[in-house]
Amino acid sequence: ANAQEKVRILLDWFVNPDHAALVIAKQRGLFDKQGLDVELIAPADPNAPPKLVAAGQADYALSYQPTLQMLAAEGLPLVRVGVLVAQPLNSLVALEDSAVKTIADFKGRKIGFSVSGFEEAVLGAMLESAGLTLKDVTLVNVNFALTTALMSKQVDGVIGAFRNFELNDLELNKAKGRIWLVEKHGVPAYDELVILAKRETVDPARTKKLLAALAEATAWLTANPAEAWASFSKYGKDLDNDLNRMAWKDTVPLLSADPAALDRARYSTFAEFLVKRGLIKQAPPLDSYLREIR
Amino acid sequence: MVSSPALSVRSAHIVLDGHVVAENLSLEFPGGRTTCLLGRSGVGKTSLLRHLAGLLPGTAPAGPVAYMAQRDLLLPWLSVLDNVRLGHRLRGDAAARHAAGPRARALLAEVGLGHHLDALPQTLSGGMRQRAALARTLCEDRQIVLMDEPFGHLDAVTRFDLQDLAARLLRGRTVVMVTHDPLEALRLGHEIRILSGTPFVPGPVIAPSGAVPRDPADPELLALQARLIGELRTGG
Amino acid sequence: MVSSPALSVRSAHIVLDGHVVAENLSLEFPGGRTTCLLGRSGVGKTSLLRHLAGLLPGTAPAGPVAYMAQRDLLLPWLSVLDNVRLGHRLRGDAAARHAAGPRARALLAEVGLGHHLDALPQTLSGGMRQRAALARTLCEDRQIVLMDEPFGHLDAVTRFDLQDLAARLLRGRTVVMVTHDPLEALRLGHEIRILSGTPFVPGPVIAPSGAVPRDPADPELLALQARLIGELRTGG
Amino acid sequence: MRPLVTALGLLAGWELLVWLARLPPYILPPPSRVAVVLMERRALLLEQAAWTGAEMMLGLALGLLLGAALAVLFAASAGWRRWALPLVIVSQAIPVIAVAPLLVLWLGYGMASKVAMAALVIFFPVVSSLYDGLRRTDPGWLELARTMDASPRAVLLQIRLPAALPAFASGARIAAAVAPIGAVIGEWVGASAGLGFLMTQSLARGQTPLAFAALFVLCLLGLALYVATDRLARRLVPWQPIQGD
Amino acid sequence: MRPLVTALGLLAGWELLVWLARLPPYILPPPSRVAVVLMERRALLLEQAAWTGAEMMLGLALGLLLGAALAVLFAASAGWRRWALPLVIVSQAIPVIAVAPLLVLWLGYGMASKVAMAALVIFFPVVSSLYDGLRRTDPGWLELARTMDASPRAVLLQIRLPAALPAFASGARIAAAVAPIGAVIGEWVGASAGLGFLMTQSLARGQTPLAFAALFVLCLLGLALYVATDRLARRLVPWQPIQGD
Ligand SMILES: Nc1ncnc2c1ncn2[C@@H]1O[C@H](COP(=O)(O)OP(=O)(O)OP(=O)(O)O)[C@@H](O)[C@H]1O
Ligand SMILES: Nc1ncnc2c1ncn2[C@@H]1O[C@H](COP(=O)(O)OP(=O)(O)OP(=O)(O)O)[C@@H](O)[C@H]1O
Ligand SMILES: [Mg+2]
Ligand SMILES: [Mg+2]
Repeated sequence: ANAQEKVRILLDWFVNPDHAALVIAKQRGLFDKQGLDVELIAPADPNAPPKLVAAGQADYALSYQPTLQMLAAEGLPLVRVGVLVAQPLNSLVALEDSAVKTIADFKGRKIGFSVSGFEEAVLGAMLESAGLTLKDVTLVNVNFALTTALMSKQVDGVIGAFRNFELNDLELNKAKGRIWLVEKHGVPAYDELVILAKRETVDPARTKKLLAALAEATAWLTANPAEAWASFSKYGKDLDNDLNRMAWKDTVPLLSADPAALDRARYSTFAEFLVKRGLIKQAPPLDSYLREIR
Repeated sequence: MVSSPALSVRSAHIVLDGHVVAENLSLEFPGGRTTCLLGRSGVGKTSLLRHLAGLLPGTAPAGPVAYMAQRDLLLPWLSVLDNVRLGHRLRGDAAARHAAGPRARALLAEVGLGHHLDALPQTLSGGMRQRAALARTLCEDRQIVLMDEPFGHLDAVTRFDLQDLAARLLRGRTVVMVTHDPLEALRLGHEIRILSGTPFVPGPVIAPSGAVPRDPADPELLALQARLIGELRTGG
Repeated sequence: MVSSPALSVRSAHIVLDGHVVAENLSLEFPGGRTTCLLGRSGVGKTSLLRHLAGLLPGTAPAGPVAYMAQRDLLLPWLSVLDNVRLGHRLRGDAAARHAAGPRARALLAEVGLGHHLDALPQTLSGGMRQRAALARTLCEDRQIVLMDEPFGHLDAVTRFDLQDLAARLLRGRTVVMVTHDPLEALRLGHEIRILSGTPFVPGPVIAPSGAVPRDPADPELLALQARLIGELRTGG
Repeated sequence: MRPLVTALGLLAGWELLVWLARLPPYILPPPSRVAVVLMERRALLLEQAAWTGAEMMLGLALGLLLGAALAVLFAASAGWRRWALPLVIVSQAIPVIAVAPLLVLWLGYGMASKVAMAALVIFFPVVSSLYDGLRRTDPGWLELARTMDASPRAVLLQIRLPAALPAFASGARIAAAVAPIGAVIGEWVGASAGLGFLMTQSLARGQTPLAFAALFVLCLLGLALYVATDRLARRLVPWQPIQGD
Repeated sequence: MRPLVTALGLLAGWELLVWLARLPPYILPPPSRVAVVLMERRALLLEQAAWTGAEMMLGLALGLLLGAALAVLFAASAGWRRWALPLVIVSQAIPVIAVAPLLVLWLGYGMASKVAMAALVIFFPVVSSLYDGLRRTDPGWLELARTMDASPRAVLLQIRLPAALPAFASGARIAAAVAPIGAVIGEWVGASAGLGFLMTQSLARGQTPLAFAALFVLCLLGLALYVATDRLARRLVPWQPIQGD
């Protein structure tokens, strides 16, 4: 191959099935085919990647739509150029055998979260959909130990659980979860996993190639989930485990078939939601942080 | 009064980090009397004293001893008075500690530190520190008293006075005292032993006549002093 | 040879933590000669020496001095030889340090430590440590030498020999030596000063006749010794 | 006066660094910007600082106490030392996220678990330094005590411990300096308040200046605690000459 | 032999704790279960351990060096002390998440940023202890050096520094004990390998036994580093008598 263009992508979190398209594209040489030499870097802190991209320390970062909109409101020079999961994964989860049967049952109880910056907004909306407010519950930061906190009954529910992961995690630990999807309970739908780049230096040509490779990878892995899993599970250390295997099944259908797609309405609606919930003062113009590259 | 025990060393080996200080050493220190040890620097006087005090590995003291080391070993965080009462503090008997107060004060007054009861040791001169250590040793009130150059940092007059004090307070006790001053040995010692050689051997018992403390101007003592110095020189 | 400077103290105040040791003190130490300081324990001898050495706040030494303190101050991580060469090591002149080697060895041999060059100080007896400190002081080869009880931990014979050594090596230098032994002062001192009182005042100059080191058996010295002890007693 | 000059100098250095390295504010905001946030959000910051400050002080107090007790225990008993010393060393290698669930299980989400976590970070320098100090007593003193028929307990408490106070002071200084991070780490365990929590949250929301304002307050707290500890530590060892300032 | 007995005893204690407190394995797995994972995943664990071990050793080496240099600098110059000491103290209050982007900005994603972070945690006990030690030189020695016309530099290097080596050893021991957590914290800065990384990942994904297997290996590394440092530290101060063991 001739000179490959180096591309550095910061993941939002450790490699997991959410990153299937990236990993498969890399493994099947789809990036190479586009002339890209892609490096995937996993951080332990999901908040750092967007900043590092804004500071020019990587070409792309994976992040979440609410995060992007908050960062944009804070003036970070970021633009969304693509999407990997075009629907919320976030959910509110309780143990099935607990006293909590409906959201209203959370009144006076503890809900755990892992700091993402927007848990109050999401949870607040969900509680209000059931006639409660944030004041009716106690919020506890349990960090990444969502399932542990839930199973050890230290909290009655957790927000920020990914429907494709935490439920499986519970199941593996012989517990069953009751789940409330955020978009069904007062939270507008949003893109869970988006691809960000730096506004000033975003390279449309390269991004186009990247997105093309991702689209091709997604198409292939959706068509050949078993073969794709066999390949994916060999990508990194310790990927081949029960949780990832179960999550893989649940994740593949959620992956966005068209990574270049952009639903602007979704962003304006969600921006209004964030303003209403007091997380941002003012919605920044959509064009300042959204870019559709076809 | 309890009669003070004799001390005896039987076929002892004193070895420090491979350096043989004494080999197959046998030595008697009569009970209730003061024995002065003389010897060239480095011959092993301190080592012998530590052996008697049970401070060397594998040794145990013959009974409760008061040990005054070559260094004063005052604790810098305790006042002079508390340093003198240290033994009583350490043994932790509240009554004894309480009773030791007046005794310690009296001793400090006698060694000339009556006005420095509350001073910290760092504010004392070398000789004052030594006097405090002496008071501490005497305050222990033990039947066996081992002293390593107890008057080394004192001027001639203070030394003379404190020799008297020690002779008075230590009467009837078993005392082993290392000194570098032959005249001091002659003033205070019922018996005098000169250590010499490597490994050292103790010389014969020298026992000046008369009660201690003797008058240093006594011609017998002066004659003996010359003999001691001669033996030190040839033995060393 | 450089002539050694005289030392003079002019209207000095020596105050330690509020304790007035000397007030408005004026004192001369003749150049090239040895002055011995006597005085009761705690009178201020060490303080005066520290004043001369420029170690008290607000003082500076009259010139390069060699100072031998009451404690031996050997560095535990240096061998005896390196302790003796310490001054040269600290001044960091590689040539001087190199040259100091033979000198230090010779001095150590003279003080009887020729076989302990590589020993660490902790393995020495008290007297051996003092001899090492003496060798260190003499190795400095300074025109002004201040010594605080330099022979206090030595037996009579070693002391006598080292007095001779010091007298020989310090000839022609300005030496101020604190001692507790009147006879030692009489052997070594061109001049003798007795300090007494609080704050202390120096007594008149006592200058025995004859060259140092003097013979201690000299009747004049013995008579002077009695006088010194008498003055110490009344002054103290 | 002088600390103020130093502080201003350091702030100037920070501003300069931001300038020279052309750091964007979302990576390292300049102090001028942080100052604005400090003023605007002072109520919030004060409230969180009170929380974290309380954790720091409690953690430090607990850490000093626990550290001193353990060091004395180790010095007193070879048995304890053999079993517990490795445990104490290993305790330093354990990241919060591994023990957080355990702590929460035992101590709940209240302040107790945070203080416990902070104390876990803080106590080690104290144990280590003090235990080190307790092992280095002048042998002369120990021999003296032996001839005085002192019980091991009396020797430990009346000789070895006072002699080791400079070492304890040294450990206490380190402990005071790590107390802030101890408290912040503690806030990883189910906190909903405190400067550490505020920092995490504002970083997640891209409010870097607010995060650094919180960090600034945390540093002030840390410095104050350090200076106070240093003063007290010196007073603990009045007999020991200290060179320099 | 004896360390082995201690280790087995501690493991037994751990098993007992799990039993008595009826801890579920996702909170604290019993050692028996961790042992199985240790065996099964030994290749993975060894690989990660090599990574973290390297970070620890580099971090410790850098921390000791930096710490010693700073302490000497502080002892040498009041100016440096005034400006840099507050900075050094404040540096201990800074959580990783606040500086991670900065570190990556300056040092990239490689090992450098992780080692730098680890060194930041490790160097402080060394500076603090050694500086403390450098301030506590026997005044008698300093006076002796003064009469010998020693330059401040010579006094510092030939008297104060050797005299402060016990304090340095004390600091180095603390540093060695916190080296593992330093390395783990370093792995927060964009790592893709290492025991800390493995631990966070497995904890977040419910694989508690694997996380504890990694933690176990980390503790072993920590203990080994501590023991090695302790040995070396003792050899550094051969003239000082140490009581106990
Ligand atoms: N740091 C200090 N604070 C207060 N007083 C002090 C301090 N150091 C010394 N002194 C006092 O100063 C006086 C003189 O002390 P100095 O050491 O000069 O005596 P000296 O003549 O050398 O005695 P010695 O023969 O016992 O060594 C003593 O009374 C002592 O108590
Ligand atoms: N730790 C040690 N290691 C090796 N040798 C030692 C040790 N301690 C003492 N020695 C040696 O033992 C010998 C006797 O020492 P000791 O202290 O008993 O002498 P001393 O007669 O008291 O001398 P001084 O009159 O000088 O105090 C000395 O030659 C000394 O070098
Ligand atoms: Mg001796
Ligand atoms: Mg003196």
